[in-house]
Order: sequence, then structure tokens, then C-alpha cells
Amino acid sequence: MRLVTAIVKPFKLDDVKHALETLGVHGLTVSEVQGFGRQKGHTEVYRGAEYTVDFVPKVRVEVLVDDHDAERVVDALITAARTGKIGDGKVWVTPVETLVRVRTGERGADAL
Amino acid sequence: MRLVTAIVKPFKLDDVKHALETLGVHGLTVSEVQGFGRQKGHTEVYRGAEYTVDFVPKVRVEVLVDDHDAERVVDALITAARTGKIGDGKVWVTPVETLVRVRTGERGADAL
Amino acid sequence: MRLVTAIVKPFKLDDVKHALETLGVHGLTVSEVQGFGRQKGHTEVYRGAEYTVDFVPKVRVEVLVDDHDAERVVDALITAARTGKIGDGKVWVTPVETLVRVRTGERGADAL
Amino acid sequence: MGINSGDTAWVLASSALVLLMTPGLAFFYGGMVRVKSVLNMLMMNFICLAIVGVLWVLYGYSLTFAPDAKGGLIGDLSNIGLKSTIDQVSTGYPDSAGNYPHAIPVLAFVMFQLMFAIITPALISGAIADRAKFWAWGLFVVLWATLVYFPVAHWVFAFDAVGPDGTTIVAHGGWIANKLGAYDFAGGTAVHINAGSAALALALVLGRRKGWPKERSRPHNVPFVLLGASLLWFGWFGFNAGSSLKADAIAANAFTTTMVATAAGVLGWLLVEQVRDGKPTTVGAASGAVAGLVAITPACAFVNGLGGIVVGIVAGVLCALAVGLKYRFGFDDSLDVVGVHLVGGLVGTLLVGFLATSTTGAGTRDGLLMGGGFDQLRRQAIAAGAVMAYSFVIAFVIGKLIAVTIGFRVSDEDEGAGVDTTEHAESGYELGAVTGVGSAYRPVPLSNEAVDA
Amino acid sequence: MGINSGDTAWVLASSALVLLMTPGLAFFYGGMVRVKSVLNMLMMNFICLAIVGVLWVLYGYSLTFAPDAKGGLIGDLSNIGLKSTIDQVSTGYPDSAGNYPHAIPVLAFVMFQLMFAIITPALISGAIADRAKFWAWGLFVVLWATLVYFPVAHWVFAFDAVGPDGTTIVAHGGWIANKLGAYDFAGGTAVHINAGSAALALALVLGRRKGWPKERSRPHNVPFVLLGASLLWFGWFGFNAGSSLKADAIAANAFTTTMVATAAGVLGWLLVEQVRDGKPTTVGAASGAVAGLVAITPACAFVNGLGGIVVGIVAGVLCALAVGLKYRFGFDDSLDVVGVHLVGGLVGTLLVGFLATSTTGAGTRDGLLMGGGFDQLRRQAIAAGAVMAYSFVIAFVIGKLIAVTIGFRVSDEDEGAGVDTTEHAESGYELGAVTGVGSAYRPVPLSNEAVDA
Amino acid sequence: MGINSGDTAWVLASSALVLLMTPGLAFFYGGMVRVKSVLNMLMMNFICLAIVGVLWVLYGYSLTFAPDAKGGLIGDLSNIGLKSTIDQVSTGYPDSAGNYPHAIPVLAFVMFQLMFAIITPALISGAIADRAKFWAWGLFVVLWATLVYFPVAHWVFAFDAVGPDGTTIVAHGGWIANKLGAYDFAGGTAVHINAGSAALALALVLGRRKGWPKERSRPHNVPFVLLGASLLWFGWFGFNAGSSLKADAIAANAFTTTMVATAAGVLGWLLVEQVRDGKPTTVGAASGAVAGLVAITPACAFVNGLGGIVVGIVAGVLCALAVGLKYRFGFDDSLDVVGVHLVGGLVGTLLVGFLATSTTGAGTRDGLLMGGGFDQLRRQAIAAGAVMAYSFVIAFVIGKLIAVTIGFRVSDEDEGAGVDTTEHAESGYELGAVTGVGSAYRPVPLSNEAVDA
Ligand SMILES: Nc1ncnc2c1ncn2[C@@H]1O[C@H](COP(=O)(O)OP(=O)(O)O)[C@@H](O)[C@H]1O
Ligand SMILES: Nc1ncnc2c1ncn2[C@@H]1O[C@H](COP(=O)(O)OP(=O)(O)O)[C@@H](O)[C@H]1O
Ligand SMILES: Nc1ncnc2c1ncn2[C@@H]1O[C@H](COP(=O)(O)OP(=O)(O)O)[C@@H](O)[C@H]1O
Repeated sequence: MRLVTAIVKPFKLDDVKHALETLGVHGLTVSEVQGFGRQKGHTEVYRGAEYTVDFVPKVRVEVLVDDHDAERVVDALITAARTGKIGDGKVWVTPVETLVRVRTGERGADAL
Repeated sequence: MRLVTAIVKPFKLDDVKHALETLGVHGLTVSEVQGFGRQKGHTEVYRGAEYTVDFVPKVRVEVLVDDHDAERVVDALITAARTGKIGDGKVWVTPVETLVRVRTGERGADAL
Repeated sequence: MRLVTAIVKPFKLDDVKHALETLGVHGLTVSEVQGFGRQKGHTEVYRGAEYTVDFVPKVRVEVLVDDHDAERVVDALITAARTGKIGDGKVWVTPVETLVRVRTGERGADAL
Repeated sequence: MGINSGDTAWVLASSALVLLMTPGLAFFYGGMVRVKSVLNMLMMNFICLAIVGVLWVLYGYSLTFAPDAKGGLIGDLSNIGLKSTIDQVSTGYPDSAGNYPHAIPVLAFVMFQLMFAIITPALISGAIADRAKFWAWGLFVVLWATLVYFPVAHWVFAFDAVGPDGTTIVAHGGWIANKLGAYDFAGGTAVHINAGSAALALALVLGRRKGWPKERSRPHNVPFVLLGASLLWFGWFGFNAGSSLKADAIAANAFTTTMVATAAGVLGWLLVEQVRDGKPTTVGAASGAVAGLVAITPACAFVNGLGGIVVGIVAGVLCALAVGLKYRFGFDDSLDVVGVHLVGGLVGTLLVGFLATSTTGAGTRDGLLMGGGFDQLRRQAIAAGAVMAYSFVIAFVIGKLIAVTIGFRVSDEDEGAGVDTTEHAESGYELGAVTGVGSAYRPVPLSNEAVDA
Repeated sequence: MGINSGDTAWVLASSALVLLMTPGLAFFYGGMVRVKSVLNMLMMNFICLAIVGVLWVLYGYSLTFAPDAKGGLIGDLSNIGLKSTIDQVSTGYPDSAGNYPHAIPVLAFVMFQLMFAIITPALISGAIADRAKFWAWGLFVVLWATLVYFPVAHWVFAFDAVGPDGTTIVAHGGWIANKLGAYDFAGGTAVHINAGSAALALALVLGRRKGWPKERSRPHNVPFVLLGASLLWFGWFGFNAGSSLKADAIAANAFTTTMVATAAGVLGWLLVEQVRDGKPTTVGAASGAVAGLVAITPACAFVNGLGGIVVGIVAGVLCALAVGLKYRFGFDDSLDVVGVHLVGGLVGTLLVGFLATSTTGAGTRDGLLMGGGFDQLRRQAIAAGAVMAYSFVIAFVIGKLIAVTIGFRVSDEDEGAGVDTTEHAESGYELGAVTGVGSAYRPVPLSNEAVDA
Repeated sequence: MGINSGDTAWVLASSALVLLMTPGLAFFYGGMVRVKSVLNMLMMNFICLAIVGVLWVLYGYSLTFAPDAKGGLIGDLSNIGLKSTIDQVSTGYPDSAGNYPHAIPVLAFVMFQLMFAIITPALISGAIADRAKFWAWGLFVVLWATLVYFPVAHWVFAFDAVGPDGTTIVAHGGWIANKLGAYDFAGGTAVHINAGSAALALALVLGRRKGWPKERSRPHNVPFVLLGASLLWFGWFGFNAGSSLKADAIAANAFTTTMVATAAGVLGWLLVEQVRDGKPTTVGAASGAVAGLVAITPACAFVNGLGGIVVGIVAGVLCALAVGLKYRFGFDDSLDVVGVHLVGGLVGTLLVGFLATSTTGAGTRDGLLMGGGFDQLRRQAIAAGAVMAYSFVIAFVIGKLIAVTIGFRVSDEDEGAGVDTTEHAESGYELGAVTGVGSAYRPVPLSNEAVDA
């Protein structure tokens, strides 16, 4: 099993979800994160005092997939999340040793 | 070392924590996530316009464990988090190469 | 590629960020988490009823790095995040198989 | 007959102030529940404005304030649909020359009293947080207002009307106000004991929340609790000082005792917390203020400033202790309507029997500690007991009837998911930087054309 | 001439109440937008207090209420800079003895009317949420207040002043109030139709938000929506009952109809939701209250309590249906200013023609259903149409002029990032337990010394 | 002696309005602090209602408004425990016939003035956000109110009482009001300079927050800041126009200048921000409103509408610049009490010396720019300087005494963890969809039986 993780722009989440559904992916988990990288943050001002926000809101998308699906999912994620502007994010794949569905105890690909 | 990650229903967190404590697990890290899968979200209505919320709130539980504890922890998580209804979530295990306790610099199992 | 993950005290985030920038790390992703461990939570009281909060707010920092940088990044993280008090957190390293920059499709170290 | 524009201005302003108390209560309660039922709690309060507002015009005012139909129990139907109220005056009492110097438009009085009829059922809602069907609650409000509030308010607030000679009774009122002669200036019995007692009944009818008392969630928004308490405090000046129906020395004294009892209520509650829990809390300060306000309500015109301090501090201390009763007896009065309103209402109503002083100008007999003997205390106790018993019984019966017919409580599943989404198809907040998570927006049917185009 | 202190107290209190409506509106609107533009929405409202507050003193009051300059279209310049107002009285109508028993200080009237001039442009802002340049909006407020609100308020609210004999006209007012004889007690035309019509124009000028209507975000803070609606309800008693300019029976009746129409508006809106959507919502309850308030505004002194129920329920139902129109016709009136204020204003203004009754003491002709024929309905329709057309055209022209000169709409990029940070360099909330994420704090230049030290 | 019901209605309504200012201030301040100390900030304000409310009845009113004890410095003890106030009238000034047409109940005056005594110490709390021990603050409030506010308010607000002939002094008041003859209609000196100066002293006593000024957190809830500012604006009409103690032309003028100075204050502050920072902010708009309100407070009855614009714009601009002073001089006046209240109070108090006009009916000498010479300006400066110096010194001494005895500042660790949990055992919000994270609920001891059962 593989875990595909993507950090993407928040407003791209819907596109990402649709792309994955089209591929037949049945589930995913998302969370809010703050990213720091080439994309600049912004500056706020309160009573004349500047406040630099370096971090940019991003969404982390995690998808558990069968080994042979990993590459297709990565490609779909990249295509769906791309705007071509700085800050589009990263996608990476990590190995998963055991995967279990809590409800049934099914393991491996059956747990997806 | 292994990292056991579980996506579970939020109201099961207390049970999960107690189960792990019973096993002698000393620490864990949790975060709020949104899950998409077989379990359906819900629909909201604002001034007559429907708004479908596809995501369901879940909690991610992460536990770093010694290799030989991984399976026991997985089993305990599954037992504690199960309701038997759709949406109970997933548990998976990934390999960890280095683990350090920030405070002391201890490594490996000593860092737990 | 390697993914270095650190759970640290929230107020140490700025120091961690600076330490990583000094090392030449170009990006990182942070998220809010709740930690349970040796460090105790606190107790609240509402209309005479006690409410024990076991979890302590922490920040998770994730840094994707080239394999040979992993150890240096781990060391920098530990040094920057350390206060010497209980609850300073953990740092660990996991293997990453594929890494892609969404914007350009670059892979591996080029994606950093 | 000329109306007194100053008195009218005060009664209109007071009516607006009391109106604001219901949203204030909504936020006081709403901040205390968990985030998944904040809207439901706000709505259980807000709907009282809508329902009772309409009922009052249709028949509520008439049942409460039209001339007594029988035995001081209920008003007749002569003001149904607000008949014979427009452009009429509410005379007040005549002066020695037989004039009515404090006449105000009847509709000003109608509105002022309406606000009391709204907030009383709203108070009850705190007992059944997180678990009631919304329309079942709406039906309860209709029935309880009709069968309990309107008659009880008639008992307590409908005074006999006298002719220009100052003695001939031209229209009869309710039994507590006129026959029993208990003193309840602004509603310790009719409002607070009444609501608190009904709250206990409903808490029993609906039963405990899942997991209570072992599991509980923290107040989701404590600033809202304090905002609500502040709006209540502000509006309560209309409630108490407005109950004089004149901008006069009695109103000013009621204002004073209201202010200082509330201040003392905060100190009393925080004192208990400091001693018992080790810390003074924000929820405690807000609760102490409300406890003080509740207790001074019946007493506000009958005690002086120092008396107000006593009423407030006693109420703050006793209510802070009383909120633990639900754990001892095992009833889930979720937001402590019993501990604050029933107990606070009893404290205030009975303290009138101890502390009332004839010096305030409100024409009271002296209380026990002021040299007046047990007489007034006895009357106060009877009034309190009668309202408490009546409200409990009828509320319990109405609640049970609703429970066995349309059902009063949501399913366990809905309770777990939170009544905001299941009863109202909404969520309280969407504060994430991530917008559009999971949104698939489908506008109202009407609009399909434009959307599909 | 002596002033009536009771009437003055009521008008001053009412002015304060109406002042509070603009922040109330800010929260009603602000809670409905997404989290990234809440501050901008609050600011679009708040800035109206500042801009119109100053304009009114400089020339707004004079253009609106100084003696008519020509044709009932606009006031003259005799009160520029509030000249000749200090220590003067606003007489009201004389009694049969030629006295003015209801005189109040002119400045009380000046302030009361100012609050109307502030909230009317503020209402418009809901149509252009999430996408307007802040100073472009500021400029629009200056121009629209000057070219639309001041003249229209003169048409509707400036009554001919009469001498002690009660008939000789000593100063002329606006054409709708005096020549046409339409009834608009507190601003169905001048405030709500006026603002609603301008809102439609601006929604067209600025165009749809990116992705609308397919993409949308939920209201980010529904409790704020209800808080705002509650403050509006509270303040609206000043708006409507204060418009009597006396603490009298007319004020009390206006208070009554305002209360009950709002209650009925809530029920009407929730009824539509229950039937159409299956659930009664909090946003719906708040919206129904506002719809009821809007519709009763022109009618409040001319109908009785039962009439108020009818006005409220009709408005609640029709506005709940009307908010779907924007999807059918494809204009992004973001927070339904058209659906609630234009439609609600029309409902109320026209219902006066049906339900007005001469029994309220406000000196009205009877409406169609009260046996008065079509006459009044015709006058009402003309007034509504005239204001609607004038406001739409001028607002559209002003909007376009701003759009082609300094630009009215932010860039797509800024709209995506959210106007709070791009227009105001702020964010609404920082609630994370994680503080200091990414903060690199640099104080004002002035302070470098101390910081570096 | 008959009371004037219209004046009484206005003073009672004003008292309620001013009461609401303290919660308004709590939210104005509370929204600006970080999320971990919001409750503490709310509580530091709210506790002033409780503490000063009780002190006032016990002895505060007497020290402030009982007949002068000696030298115009402090009142005597004749009204201790509000003795001799119930059912008494506050006469106001006699008319030419020796009647008192504007008499109101003494208790109305007592309550109105109490609200000023509450909000003045509350204002100070903004200087010591995030780091004060709660009960140490409570003790400071007791001592500062007693040693500073009550005497200073006597100096400024206690006017000599005159007999029916209009000249014979029947009871003496304070030295600033009567001997010095400075004009301070509603509290530029007694309230704002007084609080601002004490705030500076306390900021010095407590010292800087950890990491200040390099590290800082953003305002955690900007909508609350604007909500607070709006409630302040609303309530301030009671503060300023209520200070007339009559519903008359002076009140109407004070209302007018208050409104327009606030509007101009917003514009002035935003102008500075636009020029200096490039963006107009919400916190800036709220701050500008408060700056305008502060500055017009002493001047409101003595200038006209155009004068109000000048006062407001000068205050808005100068205060927007003055909030940077703390960085230059290195004192951590956390929420800019000095920059807004001390500076704004000075601006207003001194501008009276320039802009006062005898035409407003408030019986003023003309100011410098109105042809009146330097005389009034000198008196204003002396009053401002005396209050500033006295308040600073005594506040500093009280603060130090508390610091060295029970300690005024929390430990570094508690400051890091946040004073909400360490001082109040609460947290402001629990908004997570995840409920029950880490909750192990243990009810009050009392309840163990039922729980274990
Ligand atoms: N080395 C890294 N480790 C972890 N996350 C990273 C790393 N570099 C970038 N990111 C994440 O990817 C996001 C986008 O990166 P950024 O450098 O801004 O743009 P791009 O990916 O287009 O070059 C960042 O906001 C951060 O969340
Ligand atoms: N392929 C997946 N990758 C990542 N997370 C998943 C995946 N499938 C499911 N999940 C997570 O598990 C949760 C439960 O899954 P769901 O399909 O609803 O029920 P069940 O696990 O009982 O079959 C989801 O809400 C989501 O958070
Ligand atoms: N076994 C574990 N698995 C995952 N996270 C852990 C584990 N143990 C500790 N943590 C995380 O590290 C944080 C610090 O741990 P703690 O035991 O409190 O202190 P320390 O690391 O100084 O010994 C915890 O709050 C938790 O987030």
C-alpha cells in the first residue's frame, strides 16, 4: 500500500476531489495546514504596527492507494491542482505497511 | 520504529486514548481532519440555496511505537474505535527511520 | 527523499523556522495538533464542574529534504525547539518514494 | 384624558429594553452550549419572540389583562385581537384631585407586558439544550404560554383598576396581586419561579443527554455568555424600573436596587467560586449577575440600596451553590434554569417578606426584619408555592403529551450529530481559511435556468 | 416656546436606537459573508456612519429639511452647516388653541433624521459583498447620499410646516409627502425601496462574484447574523415609533405594529422554509424578522395590531420566495438586498393602500380593504415607482462612473485572497492556539529607536 | 416638589445606556487581545461593574456628591449607604420664578453618575492586558476608585447647589467645577485624562509583556472590536447628552456634537492610516470613533456641530499618531489607553478653550477662537494638569504597593500559558468539530452520589 500526500491550494480542493473520484478513488482525508515556501505571505497592520504573515493557508490531501495506483493518483493530483503559479504545492508518496478498515478489520487493498 | 496512524470518529477519541493508555502507550498526537468516503456528509440550506457538505469531521491519531508493539497498537485502536457503522475509519502503519526526543536528544525506543 | 516531521511547542515555531532557513531549507508545512504525553494538561471549571483538558497544543512541522540533508535538519530542529522542559516534543524521519512539485512536475530533489 | 409624555417615553423605551433581553438570553445560553447546537439554542429563544408576539395580539393580552373573568384566575375576552386598545389610555392611579397624571397609551402597556410574556418561556429553553425537536418546542411555547403564562401573569400583574375616587374598583384583576396581596414588582413569581419550575418539569420529561453527566462539552463561546449577560443587565433596567410604568422616584429606586443587587450577585457568585474552585470564572461572573437580577426582580421597588446589596449577595451565593443540585438529584437541567431562575426567584420573592420597607414610596407593608412581622412573608410564600406548583404540573403534562404524540426529543443519532444540522440544516461557524471544502452548491429550484445557462 | 421634555426624551432615545441599527446591519450582513471578507462588510457599513454623519452637518440636513427650494424636489441652503438650528425648536403641529404642545429641539430632529440617512446607503452594501474597492464604495456613498438620498428624503419626509392656525403653510416640503399624499410613516419608499433599487443597480454594475452561483461559501458566523437582526429589531422601535416625534398613542401603535409584524415575518419566512426546504433555519428567522420590519416601516402608524400581523406574514412569505429571483435572473445581489428591502419595501408601501385605517389616530384615509377605495393605493404605487426608478437610474450612473474612473471592483486575485487582507490589511479572527505563526512584528516607523535598543 | 417625568425618563434611559458602555469597552478591548487572554480582559472590565457598583452605594456616592467636606476636595459622609436619597429630588437650577422645573429623583442622578464611576477604572485595564493577577486588579479598582476617582469626580462634577433665588449657595461642590471654572461637560478630565494617566502609571508598574515589542499577536477577534466600539458609540449618547440631566436643547446639542465628532474621528484616523500605512483598517475605524468620542466628551455642550467636526478630526488624527508613542518611549500600554484616552482627553479639554461658544445655551464663556481670549484655555489647562498629575502619582503608588505585597503580575509561565486558564480556569472558545478532546468531566463534589450511581 502507498500513502499519497499532497499539499495544494485550498480553492483547488474541489477539482482535486473530482479528479480522484473520476479515477475511482473511494476515499480521502484532508486537513488545513499552513505552508511556507517560495510563495510570499502578506502583511497586516494594526494601529500602525506591521505584522507579517509568512505562512500561506494550504490543504493537505491524503489518499491511501494500492501500490499500482500510486502513480496514476499522483498524476491526477498534479493535473487537478496545477494553476501554474508559485505555491501550487507538492505531492509525495510514502510506503504503508499495514492498512486496516476499522469497521470490518479488512486489511490491505480490501480496506480501501 | 513505526508510526501508527488512525482516522477515527471524533467521539471515539476518549475510548481510543484509554485503550492506548491501558496498553502502556505514553504519548500520542491528534489533529482534526475532514474525511471523505462511504459515509455521507450532510446538506445545509441558506436562504433556500442548498449546500452539500461532503466531508465528515474525523480525528487523526498518530502513535509512534517500537516495532514489536505496532501490531498490538493497531489492534487496540481498531477495537476501541469500532462502532460497526460506516465511517469508522482506517488505521495504517508506516516505517520510521529515526526518532528523537527533542528535550534530551534520546533516540529510538528511548525517545518514546 | 526523506520527510522530517517534528512535534514542537507552538511558541518555538519562529525559532524552528529561522533555524531551517539558516540551513538553506526552502519550504515547510505546519499544522496545529494536540499532544498527549508526559506534559500535563490543565483543568477548567464551569459552574463548579471540573473539566480536565489532557491535551496540550503543539505544532507539527514537516520538512521534505534530500536524503543526505535529513540528519542536519533533524539536528537543527532539535536545537531550535529545545527548552529542556517536559513536552518539547519529538522529531522523526520517514522515507519518501516519489516527490513532485505540482507547478512544474519536477521530481525528487528538484521539487524542493 | 391627556397622556404623560415622559412616562410614555419611559415605558416605550423600557419595552424596547426588555425586547432586547430575549436575544441577550439567547446569547447567554447559546455561548454555553457546544458548537454543534448553538443555532438551535438561539432559535429556541428567538422563536418565542415570533410565537408569543402573535399570540399576545390574538388573545394573550386579553386573557392576561382584560377584566377578570372569574375568581382572579384569568382575564376575559374583551380585548381579543387588541380590540378596544388603540388610542385608549392606561390610566394608572388617580391623584387626590381625581386626575390621572400618569396616564399612558394602553398600547404602550400592551407592548411592555408582551416582552415579559416572551422572555418567560424563552428562559425554560436552557433546561433542554442539545436535544429537543424544534417544532415540538414551538408547540410547547404555544401551549405553555396559553395555559400557564397568561393566567399566572393575570394572577400576579393584573391589578384591580380604581375609579377617580381612588377606591371604587372599576375592573377586577388577579388573585395574587389583589386578594393575597403578595408583592412581586416585576415578576419573581410570574416570570422566574414560573419558568424555573417549568424548566424542571421539561428536564424530567426529556431526560438526560447522552453520556451526561460523565461526558460534557465546554461552553463553546464564553464571550457570547458575557455578551448575553450584559444585554440582559442592560435590558433588565426596563424590566424592573419600567415596571413602575412611570418615570418617577419608584422607577429610580427600582433602577438603583437592580444595579446594586446585580453587582452584589457577581461578587457573591465569584466568592463561592474562589473558595470552592480556587478561581473566579467568567461564566460565574455572568451567572452571578443573572442570579442577582432574578432575585431583585420581585423586590426592586420594595427594598432600598442596602437591601439590594443583601438580596444580590444572598442570591449570588445560593445560586452558585444550587447549580450543583442537578448532579445530586440526577436531572439534566442543562444550563441551570432551576439553579438560577427557580432558586433566584424564590430567594427574591421570600426576601421581600424580610426586607420590604415602607420608605421606598411604593406603598409596601414592612417585612419581617423591618418590623413588619411574618404577615408579608406568609403571603410571599403562598404566591411562590402556588406558581411553582401550577407551572410544574401543567408544564409536565404538556411536555408528556408532546413527547408521546409528535415526540419532543431528537434521535440519539441526531443528538450525536448535533441539532444545528439536523433540526436547522445549518452550522454555526465556518471559520476555516479553507473555503469550499466539500461545497457543491445547488441554488433554489427556481433558479435552475440561470444556473444551467 | 417650551419644549416637551417627554417627547424630547423619546426622540433622543429613538435617535440612539436608530444609530445602533447600522452596526446591527453590519453584523447581520457581516455574519453572512465568508470569513475572508467579514471586516470589509463591517467597514462598508461603519463608514456610512462617518461619511454621512459629516455630510449631514455640512449640507445634507439642509438639502433634506430646509424649506423647499423648488417644486418639492429639494431643500434650500438655509441650514447649511446646521446654521439656525442650535437652540431652535421643531414645533410639530399646533393644537386647537394655537399652541405647540409637542415642540422638541430642532437638533433632536436633526439627529433622528441623520440616522435614517446613514442606514439607507449602508443597506445597499449587502449587494456587493466580497468584491468592492473600499474607497470606491466610500465615494459612492458620498455621491448617492447627495444625489439620491437627500432629495428623496425631502420628497417623502419633509412635510409642509403650518402656522399656529393649523392651516397656513409657512414652509413647503417635498412632493410625495404633500402633493401626492402617499403615506410612508418611517421610510418604506425613502429608505427601503430606495436602497433596494440602488442595490440592484450596483449588483449589475459590479457583476457576479467569481464562480457565482455555482461556488459559494456558507455564512461564516450565523450567531452574528442573529445578533445583527436582534439589534436591528431593537433599534427599529426607534425608527418606527420614534417617527411619531412624540411619545404618544401614535408612537405606541407604531411600536405595536412593528413588534407584531416582525414576529409574523419570522413565522412567514420559516413557513416557506419548512415547506420548501424541510427545515426552519436561523438565517431564515433573522431574514424573516428583517422582512417584517421593512414592510411595516411605511405602514406602522396606519394599520392596527391585526393589520401588522397581515403585513408581517405577507412580507415574510414573499421575501422568502423573492430571494430566489437573483438565481433566475442571474444577478449576484449577494446578501439579498433586493429580495428583502426592495420587495419588502414594496409590500409594505402597497399594503398601506389596502390596510390603512383611520382609527389609529394618525390621520390617514382608509385603504382599499377598509372601505377607502383605490385612491390611496394609487398614490402609494406612484410614490413607490418614482423612488424606485429614480434611485435605480442615478445609482447605476454613479456606479458606472466610478467603475470606469477609479474602478469599483477589486482584481480577481484580490477577490480570491479575500478583501479583508487586500483592502484593509487585516484578518477577522486569529483563534488558533498556535500564536505567533509566521509573525514578524515590525512596529510603526516612529518606534524604531526603542525597538532596536 | 414635582419631578419632571420627561427629564427623568431621559436620565434613566441615559443611565442604562452608560451601563452598556462597560461591556462595550470589554468587547472593544477583548477583541484586541490574543485568544488566550480574552476572558481575562472581559473580566477586568466586568468586575468594575460589580466592585464599583457596591462601593458607590456604600460610600462612593457620598464622597463624590455629598456636600463638600473641605476645600472642594471631597464630599462628606452625609449620604453614606445612600442615606437621605430615597424619594428625594435632585432639583437642578431654579427658573426665574424660583421653581425647579427640571427636578428628577436623586436616585436617577445617583445611578447616572455611578456608571461613570464604573467605566473610568475599566478604561485603565487596557494598559495591562495579558499579564495582571485578577484579584490584584480587583484590589487596585477598590483603591483607585476610592482615592482617585471619587475625589476627582467631586472636583469636576459636583456643582454648588443654589437656592430658589438662583444665587445663594446652599451646598458647596468641587474646586475645578466651581472655583477654577474649567468646563468639562461629561468627563474629559474626570474620566479620560484620569484613566489615561493612571493607565500610564500601571503600564510602568507592571512592565512590558514578555517579548514586547518584537513579538506580538494579532487582535484575535476584530468583529468584537467593532461591536465594542459600536456599543460605546451607542451608550455614549447617554454619557454626553445625558449629562445635561434634562431632555432639552442642551442635550440635543450634546447629542449632535457627539455624533459628528465621532464620525469625524473615524475619518481622521483612517486618513492617517491611508497616508502612513496605505490601508484603512477596521481596528483603525473603531479606534477613531473612540478617539472622537473621548475628545468631544468635555466639549459636547459647549461647541456646535461644526465645532464637533473640528474636535473629532483633530482627535482622530492626533490619537492615530499618538499610539506610536509607546514604541518610542518603550512602555507597553498594551491597548493604547494613553494614546487614545489621555491624548484624546487632553485634546478635547483644551479645545474647549479654543472652540467654546456662548451660543449653545449651556452658559459658557467663549473660547480663544470665538473671541474669548486665553482665559478659558488657562482654566482648562490647569484642570487637565491637576487631574493628570494627581491620578498618575496615586495610581503609581497604589500599583507599586500591590506589586510588592500581593504581587500584580502573573508568573512568566502563566503569561505564556495565557491568563484565561491560569487566572480563570476557562478558555474563550471551543469551536472544534472535535468535541470531547481530552475531556474527563468531573462534576462538583456535591454531586458525586448521583454520578457514581
Ligand atoms: N521542503 C518542504 N517541505 C515541506 N513542505 C514544503 C516544502 N517546500 C514547500 N512545501 C509546501 O509546499 C507549498 C508550496 O511551496 P512553494 O515553495 O510556495 O511553491 P512551489 O511548490 O510552487 O514551488 C508550501 O506552502 C509548503 O506548504
Ligand atoms: N483511500 C483513503 N485514503 C485516505 N483516507 C481515507 C480513504 N478512504 C477512507 N478514508 C478515511 O476514512 C474515513 C472513513 O471512511 P469511509 O469510507 O467513510 O468508511 P469506512 O472506513 O467505514 O468504510 C473517511 O472519512 C476518510 O477520512
Ligand atoms: N508515542 C508518541 N506518539 C506520537 N506522539 C507522541 C508520542 N509521545 C509523545 N508525543 C508527542 O510529543 C509531545 C511531547 O511529549 P511529552 O511526553 O509530553 O514530552 P517529552 O517529549 O518532553 O518527553 C506530546 O504532546 C505528543 O504530541
